[in-house]
Formats: sequence, C-alpha cells, structure tokens
Amino acid sequence: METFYFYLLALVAVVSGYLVVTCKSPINNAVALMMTFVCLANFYVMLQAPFMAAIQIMVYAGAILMLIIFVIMLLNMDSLKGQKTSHSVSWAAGLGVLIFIQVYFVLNRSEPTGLTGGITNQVVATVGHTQLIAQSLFTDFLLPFEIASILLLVAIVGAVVLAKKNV
Amino acid sequence: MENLVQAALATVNYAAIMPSLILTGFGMLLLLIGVFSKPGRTSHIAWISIVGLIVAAVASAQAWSALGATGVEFGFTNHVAQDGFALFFNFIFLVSAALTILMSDDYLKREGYAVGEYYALILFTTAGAMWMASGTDMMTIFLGLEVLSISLYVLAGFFRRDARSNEAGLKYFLLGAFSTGFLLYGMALLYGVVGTTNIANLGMYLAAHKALVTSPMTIAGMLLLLTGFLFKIAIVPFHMWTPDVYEGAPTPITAFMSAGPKAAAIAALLRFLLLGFDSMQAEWTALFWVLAVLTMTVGNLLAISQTNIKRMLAYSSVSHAGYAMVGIVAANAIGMSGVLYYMLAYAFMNIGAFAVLALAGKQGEENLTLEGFAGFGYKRPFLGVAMCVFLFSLMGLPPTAGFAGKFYVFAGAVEAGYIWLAVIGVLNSALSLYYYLRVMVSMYFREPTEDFAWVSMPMGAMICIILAIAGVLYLGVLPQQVMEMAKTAMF
Amino acid sequence: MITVHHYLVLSAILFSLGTFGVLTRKNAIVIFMCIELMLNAVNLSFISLSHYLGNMDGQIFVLFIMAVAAAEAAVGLALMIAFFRNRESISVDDFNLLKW
Amino acid sequence: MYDKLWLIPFFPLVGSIINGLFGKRYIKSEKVIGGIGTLAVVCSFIVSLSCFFQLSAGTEKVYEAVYGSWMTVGQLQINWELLLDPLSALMLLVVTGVGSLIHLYSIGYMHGEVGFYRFFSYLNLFVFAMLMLVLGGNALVMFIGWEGVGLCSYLLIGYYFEKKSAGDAAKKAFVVNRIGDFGFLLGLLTLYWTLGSKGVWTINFVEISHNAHLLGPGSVVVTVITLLFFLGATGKSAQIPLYTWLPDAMEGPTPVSALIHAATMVTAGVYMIGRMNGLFAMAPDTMMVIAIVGAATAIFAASIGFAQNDIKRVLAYSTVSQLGYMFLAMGVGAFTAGIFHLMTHAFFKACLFLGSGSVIHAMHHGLHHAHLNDDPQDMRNMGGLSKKMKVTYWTFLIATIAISGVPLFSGFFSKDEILWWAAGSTRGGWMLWVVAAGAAGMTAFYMFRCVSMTFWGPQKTNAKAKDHIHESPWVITLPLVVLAFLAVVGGYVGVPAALGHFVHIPNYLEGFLEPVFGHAQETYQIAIKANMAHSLLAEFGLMGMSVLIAGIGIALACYFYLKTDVPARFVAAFPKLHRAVFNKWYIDELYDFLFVNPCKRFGLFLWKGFDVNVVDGVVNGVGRVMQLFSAGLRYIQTGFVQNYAMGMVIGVVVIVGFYVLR
Repeated sequence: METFYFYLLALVAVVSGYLVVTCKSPINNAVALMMTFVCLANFYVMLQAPFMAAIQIMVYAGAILMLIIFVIMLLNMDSLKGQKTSHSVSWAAGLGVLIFIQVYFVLNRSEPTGLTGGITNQVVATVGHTQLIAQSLFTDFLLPFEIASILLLVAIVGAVVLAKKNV
Repeated sequence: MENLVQAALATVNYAAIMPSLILTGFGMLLLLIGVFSKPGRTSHIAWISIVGLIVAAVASAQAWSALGATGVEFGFTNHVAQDGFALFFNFIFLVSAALTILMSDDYLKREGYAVGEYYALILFTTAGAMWMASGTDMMTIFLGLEVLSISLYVLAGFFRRDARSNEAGLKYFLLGAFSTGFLLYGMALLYGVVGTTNIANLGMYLAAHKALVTSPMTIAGMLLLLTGFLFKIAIVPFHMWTPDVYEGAPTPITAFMSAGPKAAAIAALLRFLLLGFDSMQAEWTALFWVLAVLTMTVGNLLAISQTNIKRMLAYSSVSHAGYAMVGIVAANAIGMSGVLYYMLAYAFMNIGAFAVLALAGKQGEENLTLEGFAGFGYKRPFLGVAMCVFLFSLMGLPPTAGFAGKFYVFAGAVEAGYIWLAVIGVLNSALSLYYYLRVMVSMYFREPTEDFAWVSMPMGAMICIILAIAGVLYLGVLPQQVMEMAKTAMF
Repeated sequence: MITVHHYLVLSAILFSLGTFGVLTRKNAIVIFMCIELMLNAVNLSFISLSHYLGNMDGQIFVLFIMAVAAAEAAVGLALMIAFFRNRESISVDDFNLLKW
Repeated sequence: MYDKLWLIPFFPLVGSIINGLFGKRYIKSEKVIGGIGTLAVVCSFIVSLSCFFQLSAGTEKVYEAVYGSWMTVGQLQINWELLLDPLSALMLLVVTGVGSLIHLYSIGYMHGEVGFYRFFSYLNLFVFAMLMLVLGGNALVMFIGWEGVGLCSYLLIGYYFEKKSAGDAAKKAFVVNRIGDFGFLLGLLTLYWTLGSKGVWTINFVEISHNAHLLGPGSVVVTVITLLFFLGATGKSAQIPLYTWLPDAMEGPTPVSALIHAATMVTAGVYMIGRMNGLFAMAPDTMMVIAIVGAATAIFAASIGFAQNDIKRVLAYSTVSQLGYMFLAMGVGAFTAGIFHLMTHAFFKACLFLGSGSVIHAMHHGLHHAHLNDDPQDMRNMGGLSKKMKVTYWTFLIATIAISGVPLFSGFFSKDEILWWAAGSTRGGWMLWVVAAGAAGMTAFYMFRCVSMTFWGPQKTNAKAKDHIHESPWVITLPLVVLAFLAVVGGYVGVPAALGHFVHIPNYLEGFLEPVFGHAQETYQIAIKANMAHSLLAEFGLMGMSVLIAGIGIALACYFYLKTDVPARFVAAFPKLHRAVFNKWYIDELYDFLFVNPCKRFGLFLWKGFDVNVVDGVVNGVGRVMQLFSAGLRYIQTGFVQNYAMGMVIGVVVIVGFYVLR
C-alpha cells in the first residue's frame, strides 16, 4: 500500500514538475508547481515529518506561490505568450539528463551513512514532531533562527525599496 | 517549557557574535532614522553607519586582543567560532563596507537615490559576511550567505528606475538563486554522508572513516557545495554573471561586491576546505590548480578587449580571484595567510579604483569608457594620481599592496612546489598590465574630450580615496605586521 | 518497501527537471518557479535523509531553506516588478543591455 | 657617511613630490621648480661623492644598510636594504653626476613648456628610481627601481602626449620593458626556488654571490636562471630582440633621451649583470649568449644608424650599438671593461644628446621665427651650424671623437679594453672581435656623417630661419662643456695595462672594482688567455687595427658627405638595400605582423570568440553558430542569463563527472 501510494505520488510529482517546466502560461506553471508542493507535503507525512508538511503547505503553497501568482496577475503577462522556451532545449535537456545520471550514479554507488540520531518513529510518535523541531530549533539552532529573522527583515526592506514607485 | 528556555539561554554567547550584533543593531537603527529623514538628505545616516562600522571594528579588535590560549570563542552550540580567522576577515569586511559607504553618499545624491535603507542594507550585508566567516555550521554559513546575497540582489538593483541596474539585479538574483540550489544539494548529500551539518564534525568524521573520502557521494557533495561558493567568488566557469552585474550595479556596490562578499565566500570556502575537507586535500588542490589557471587566464584575456572601465575592472576582479586561488592551492601557511592578505589588499586597491570611477562618472555613468577618461589625469590631477596608485597595485608593481599580496601567494605556491602555477601567475600579471595600462594611457596620453570641471570633491569620497591610498601603500611598504596577523589568524 | 533511495532518486529527478526549466524558460518568473522546484527537491532529500538517519538537523535545515525561499521570492519578485516597470517585459531575452 | 646612504634616493624623491604636488599651483616659477629639481640631484651627488671617497679610502668594501624588514616568507627574509660597494658607488656618481647636469640643462631646454613642473617631477622620480635600482641590496628592492625607471620613462617619453606618436612610443617602451621585467621576475622566482631547495632562502645580492656555487657551475638550472635575468636585461637595455622601444623613445624631450640613454635606464641591464656577476660567471653558456647578442646588437644597430636622418635617431641607434659593446664585455667576462664603457659612454652620449638638443633647440627657434614647419630634427635641414653654435659644435665634436674611438679620448680606452677582452678572453673569440671592430668602424662612420651633415658644409637651412639660429644659453652649454671635458679625461681612470705600463698610469678602475668582480673572475678563471696575456704585440696590434678601422670610418664619412655625391650614387645604385636599411630592416612591421596583431586578434578572439561564441555556440549548436557568424558579429546576442546558467551547469557536470566517474 505504502509502495503504491509512493509511486502514485511520485508520478504526480514528476508529471507536475514536468508541467512546471513546460506549460506555456505562467499561471499553469504556478498551478503545476502547487501540485508538486502538495505531493511533497504528502511525502513529508510519509517520512514522519507532519510539521514539515504543514509548513510546506503554508509557506510554499500558501505564501510563496500566492506571491508569485499575485505578481503574475499584477504584471498581466499576456505579452509573454508565445515566448515559451529559449532556443537551447535539446542542450538543456541533455544537461538535465546528465545531471540526473550523475546523481543517480552517485546514489547507487554509495550508502548514506553517518552519525545517526536517536529519533525513531516511536520517539516522533510519543514526543510529537512539532516539539522535537522546537527543541532543536530553540537550543542547537538558535543562532541560525535569529539570522533567519534578519534575513526576512532584509528581504522585506529590500522588496519595499525596490518595488515602491517613488522615493 | 522552563527547561527549554534555560537550555536555549545556555547556548547564547553574545561575545561570540558581538561585531555582527552591533552591525545588525545599527542597521535597524538606520532603518528607523531613515523613516524620519527626508529623502535626499541622508548624509547623517551615512555617518552613523560609519560609526556603527567603527564600533564593530573596535569590538573586533577587542575580541582579537582577548583571544586566549585556545584562540577561539565558540557560541550557540558550536554554530559560530570567533577565532582569529573570523576576526581578520571581519576587518576586511569592515574596511570594504566603510570605504563603500564613504564614497556612496555623494554618489547616491547625484544619481537621485539617497535613502537610508541603502546603508542599512550594507550593514546587514557586512553582518552576513561575518556570519559566513565565523560560522562553523552549514546552516549558519548558508544563512549568512543568504543575508549577504539577498542584500546584494537588492543593492545591485537599487537604482530601480535605471534599466541597467534592474537588469544587473535580476541577473544576479536568478543566477545566485540557481547556484544556491547546487550549494544546497551539495549540503544535502554531505548531510546524508555524515549525518551532521557541523563542519568540524564533518571533518572529524571523514578523517575517522577513510572509506568515505573516496565515496562518490562525499565527493559529489563537496564539489556541489564548492560550486556555490565558487559562484560567489566568481571562479571560471562560474564567473559569467560578474561582468554584467558589476557593470550594471551602482558603482559603490560593484566596489563592495568585488571586495567584501568575495572575501566572505573565500572565508567560508577556506573553513570548509581546511576544517571539513582536510582529509580530501589531494582532491581539491588538483581541482583548484586547474580552476586557478583558468580563472586568471580567462579573466585577463577577456579584460583586454573591454572599453568600459567598470566592465574591465569586473573581468580583472575575476582574474584576481584566480590569484587568490593560487594561495589556496598552495595550502600551506604562507599561501593561506597570503590569501587573507591578498583579500585585504584587494579591498583597498579595488574599492579605491572604483571610488575614482564613482567620482568621475556623470549621472547615468555613460562616460566610464576609455574615451571618457581621455585626459582625465590632467583635468583632475589628484584623482589621476590616485587612480594610478590603484592601478599599479592591481598590476602588482612594488611597493604596493598588490605586489605584496601576489608575492605572498606565489611564494606560498613556490614553497609548496607548484612552481609552474607561480610562473603562470606571474605571466598572467604580465598580461593584465596591458589593459590596466590602457586606462593610464587614456588618462595621460589623450587629449581631453570632455570637461571634467563639474566633478565636485565631496568629503566622504576624498576620505575614502585617501584611506585607500594609505592602505595600499602601507600594505605594500610595511606588510610584515599585517602578514603576522594573517598568519596567527590561520587555524 | 520504500527506502531512502527512492526518495533520493525522486529528488534527483525533480532537481534535474528544475535545472532543465531554468535553462529553457524565457519568463523570469517561470525561471524562478523552476528554482523553487530545485529547492524543493533538495528539501525532499533533506527530510528523507533526516528520517533515515533519525536526526532532526536535516528538517531544521529545510525550515531555513523555506525561510530563504520566502525571502528570495519577495526580493526576486520585487526586482521583476522594477524591471517590468522599465521594460514592459520580464523575458530574459530583454536582459540585453549588459553584454560582451 | 655610510649611515646617510638613504639620503641619496631620498633627495630626488622629495624633489619630485614637492614639484609634483605644489609645482603647478603654488610654486609656478620655472626657476624655483628647476632649481629644486636640480638641487635635489646635486645633493644626492654630494652625498654619493662623500660615500665614494669614504669607500675608496676605507678598508671595508661592502656596506649593507638595513632599514627594517619588508616581507618575511618562511625562511626568506626580505629587508628594506641598500648596498654600497665599489660598483654601486661608481654607478651612483654616474647617475647623480650626469643626472644633475641634465637637470641643469633641462631648465634651459624646457623653458616655457606647458607642464614644466610635471617634467621636473617626473625627472626627479626617474633619478630616484634609478638610484633605488643601483642601491638595492636585494633583488626586490632593485626590482622597485627596475619597475620605477620603466614607469618614469613611460611618463617622460609620453610627455608630449598631444602627439600620438609620443603616446604610442611610451606605451611601446613600457610594454617591451615589462616583457623584460617578467624575465627578471621569473628568473628571481626560479633562483629563489632553486637556492631554497639547496637550503638557502635568500634574494640578497651579497648572499646570492656567496651561495651561487651551490647551484653547480654550468648546470642547466643556473643557465635557465641567468638567461631569464638576461631577458630582463635585454628589455631594459634595448638589446636584440627587445630593442625596438629605444629609438621610438626619441619622442620624449631631448633631456629625457639623454637621461634614459646615457646615465640611467638602459644601463640598468648591464649593471644588473655586473651586480650578479658571481651567478653569471657560473653559466658559460649564458655568457656566450650574452656575448653573441651583444656583438650582434652592436653591428645590427650600427647598420641601422647609417640611414637615419633624424639626428636623435642616429644617436638612439648608436646607444643600442654601444650597449651591445657593454653586453659583449659582460659576456666575455670583462665586467670591469663593461662598466668602464658604461661610464665613458654616459659622458659622451650625454654630451651628444644634450648637444643635439641644443641644435634642435636652435633649429626650432630659427624655424619658428621663419614660420616654417620643417622638422627641426632632420639633419638634411641642417649643415654649417659650426659657425653659429661654437660651444655646441666643439663639445659635440669632442664627444663624437670619443665615441669613435680615436686614441687618447675616453671612448678609445674603454672600447679598446672590450675589444681586447673579446679577442683574448678565455670566454671570447676572434669572431667577436671582428664583429665588434666592424661595428666600431661603422660607429665612427655614421657619427662623423652626423657631424658633417649637422655642423659642416653649406648651410641648408632656409635663409630666413638661418638668421635666428644662435647659441643656446649658459644653462645648456655649461653641462655640455663639463660633459665634453669628462668625455676626454674620463678614460684615464682605466688606462689599459699595456699602455699604462709605458706612461706609468695604473688602471685605477680595475683596482677599484676588484672587490666586486675579482672573485668571480678568479673562481671561474675568466682572464685573458695565457698565450696572449704577456704579448704586448698582440695587444698593440689589435689596438692599432681598431684605430685603423675607426680612422677608415671617419675618413669615409668625411669623404662621402663633404666632398662627393657618393651617397646619392649609392642610393641610386642600390635602392632596395637603402630602403631596407632606412626602414630599420622592417623590424617594426615584422613585429606588428608576428606579435602585436596576433595578440590583438587573440584577445579579440577570446573575448568575442569565447564568451560570446563558445558558450552561446554550445547552446545553439554548431550550425546555428555558422548562421550567426554569417549574419555578422553584431547579431550575436549574449548577456543571456541562460547562457550563463548553462555555463555553470556545464562546469558542474564536467567537474562532478570527472571526479565521480574517474
């Protein structure tokens, strides 16, 4: 069942990913991207990371994609119809395949190993995923968390500076 | 809950991030002040940001003198390490930022974009650079890199009514985000190999498990990760954004980008190489050997046929990154500390050169070509002499900072036995002469085609140029003391 | 049984697709979406590896990647709007002032 | 006085800074500016003089002054250090002595020029750089001076920047010099590395000569190192193949030519070889190359000198030729003779250049008054000036006699010493003597041709202009007289042993320079061959032959250019040969064709070709590229983000692929 579900979702994810890359209209791209995001959220659930799934939907699908669609609407992209792809499709496809082959080769040749932690499915189930995340985030990863806040501040200031019409 | 708070507070060590903390504090203060300032009247903001940089420099100096026997102050569960290395780079960033801000005030007013956010963003960029240099965890470094990059995307496209600046910002953004993808993929693979994001742990784990060193996943992870940094340093073949972005961005930002962020990426790269991938040195020295030669050569060759001086300096900055790589290939004490020295020297000489450009440009900067510079040396004698000093330093003539820097990295390469690399480096700096010389020819051996009389001499820019000249000469004539500092800074 | 390898291969496919898109599309917004696709592929890798290794670091990393993606989206779209205002286009074909 | 060594370069530097910064706005007065500039060099001269006397009186012959550490790299310690020994002391006197005369002269010559202050500032800077070069105690301090003279010559040659040719000449001088400089740097790098691998990390000259033997006499590495250094010397001292910049350097004001040609810059290469004589003496192959290149340059440049009509160009080629002699001397191990000729050449060549400047000054003045646009430097417009400009004429004539090698004048002694060594040295040979003697005859010929065209015969100048030609002021003639005097007596410090034996004048110079050169010459057995050493007959025979050749040259020149129409007939008989010689054997064209144009095209190719075509071409496919090429370069679009991204991806794929799949 899990296997079937995985392959189904994977198929949807890849197909929608392909549509992101190939659809003519930016809006369609965005919708396809949304599909991919949702599939990934499903995977996160399967990987015992429900909090990440929720965040995935909220941040990616809810915030980023809305922003993108908003801008597409704002800029009224009719003018861009017909400018689907640039001239280098076959080369790009070749390179994309090459990247995939290389990564596949790498993954086939080596096992992920490493310092394993003690967070098994049981732990996640008993403690709760959100709490685990929070514990890590606010102890070990406090500094990156704070830097992320500065990052968002910078982004807001930057966006305001760039997008406003007059000084 | 109580426990969590206590555990969180236990990791906090403000001393370890003091300089960057000061900068972010000042950055937010500037944003506030900016709100209450009239557009176009931003001199006080520039000066306050200078104060912020000075305070951060004082804090760094204090931390430097307080470096104990261990020579490092960890903080935030090993996420930052304030060691000599990070502090030395802090000075490079602070110097770049200070010189940039000094030349910016008048420039922004001339171009009509004088707002406080500009200075705040520069301070945030500097703070991001500091996190990159002091971070010992992939996440800290990555977030530092992103703070730096995102600020720079904005700053590169800061002149939003100027199509060239827009284009520069957008190009930089798209390619930068693209390279981030590779960087992250590399980090993911490495995380998969060792199960940690801490660089020191990564290094220890690889040293302890020799089999992993040859594992394709480790190598691929390392290479993808390096790619991300090489993009920021503008190493061939990841350099192609450089000329376009440098040309289109506001001149002070170009100056800043070529010095500060480049140094930050080199800092992070060095920390990864020396701490994380120490056991894979044979792999990466071979790679950097090739890339250094390519970068020097391509940068110089392409610079030769440029007529826009800003663009020419962009290509030249590519080649200078190549010279710095020579020190990394050497991978010995002289070479590595030579890289640190080179970046400091480069900050002075390159920002100095750009400061002259910023002053010489008319609004819209259409005149920064070789023709536009005809007779410049006679019309503006001081700026002409200053430009000559910077160009000599960029060429690597003694007794300037550029010479000392090149001398150290090449001497490091010679000591490590890379005599051919040093020879190629020397030949390349011979090649670079040709295009630097053309600027001087233009300045001194051509009839002036236009009137430079309108060039005003704003105080900030003058201070910037004088400081840069002083730095170039000091680092060239008496390099010993700074070099000793750079040596102690290497871990 | 679905192993971590399955997820990693899927992630590699999505990453390659994203790269392909970046190299072929002309619309800057679509290019940006393709970059988001690449980042999501990385996220999938991180979370699957985190799950496999039983350690939270990877998931925390994903959290930060999301923050970064949001920040990049804000700034990138602002840049595109500024560009659009000047040039009435966000096709990369029109990024043609700076060259050679 | 030794502890005041730093004062010697210090004075000109200060002079340069004062004039450069304050000359235009605050000083203004030409007299004050010129006075400051001249005084600075005179002060250096006085200090040099006292150092010289102290050195010749004292027992300590090598003095190193260290002014703090410059750079430390591992075990290599580089100091800010100056080195005073007989060689550098002698050079100091030549540089500052002739330099001060040229400064004095410039006050008169440059009178009324725009940028007078600039000129003196550059001139002082030039002297400063040369003094650093001479005094430098290690190769890097010397390199500062080495680069510095190149740079200042660039500024000075391009002084009349309104003239395009001046700018081009300056650029050429700089670029050619830099080729030489990189020979120097690469030589230094190799030396540092090889000596270091022997456990001696040093670039200090004294230590280099002490440890040179570690490299192994005649070994490949020492040959390579010395050849690289010699490449540096050919650039600076205008030897084949890097000599082309020197004749073009005539575009600068005449005092600059005098300074570059006589006392400074071009002698740097010879000096450097002398400075590292211990190293060079160890590499017989390099010495052979130096001797051959020197001899070839001597005769080659002399042959070009035949056909020049521009008075300064004649002198320029003569400088190249005379430098060839010096290198010949160095190559056969006659270091003392080389330095001796350097010194006497400084006197008479400075005198010749300043004399020609005086002539040009007068011609310019005359032509200006007559509102003529004739070239004041063209000898065909001159003639008969001896009556108008008596001092200039006599000093010029004396210097010409000296350079031609007429006995009892300084040039005779030094040139004869070189010829004697060329024939008799253990490193020399008869062929070298033949070539050098031939060049000597040619020198005598074209120099007297120059004198006869300029000063003798009927006056060919326009009648109106003629009346305005008159002798130059005292600031111009005084240096001429002093230099002419030196050109006569300068040779008596180094009277050859064979002659000195009879008149009881010892060879002072040889004794003085013994501490510098003696060691290398003894160690590597560089001396006059045993079978000739005691043969007075051989020495006098060679001397007599060289005098005879010089005499023939002089006689022919006088005969051709005063009495008959031989030159015209010669041109008529061999038009092609004349044209070839006149065009400097087409060397410049050849260089343009072989090097300059390909380099330009290469740069252009890589720029348009690589960034635009390769990346884009890979993207578009070869066919598309052909199409684009046919459509013309301007249709090639780039600046595309995606091409850049493509480049990155290709980079990643290649790098990862290489590492993962290997």
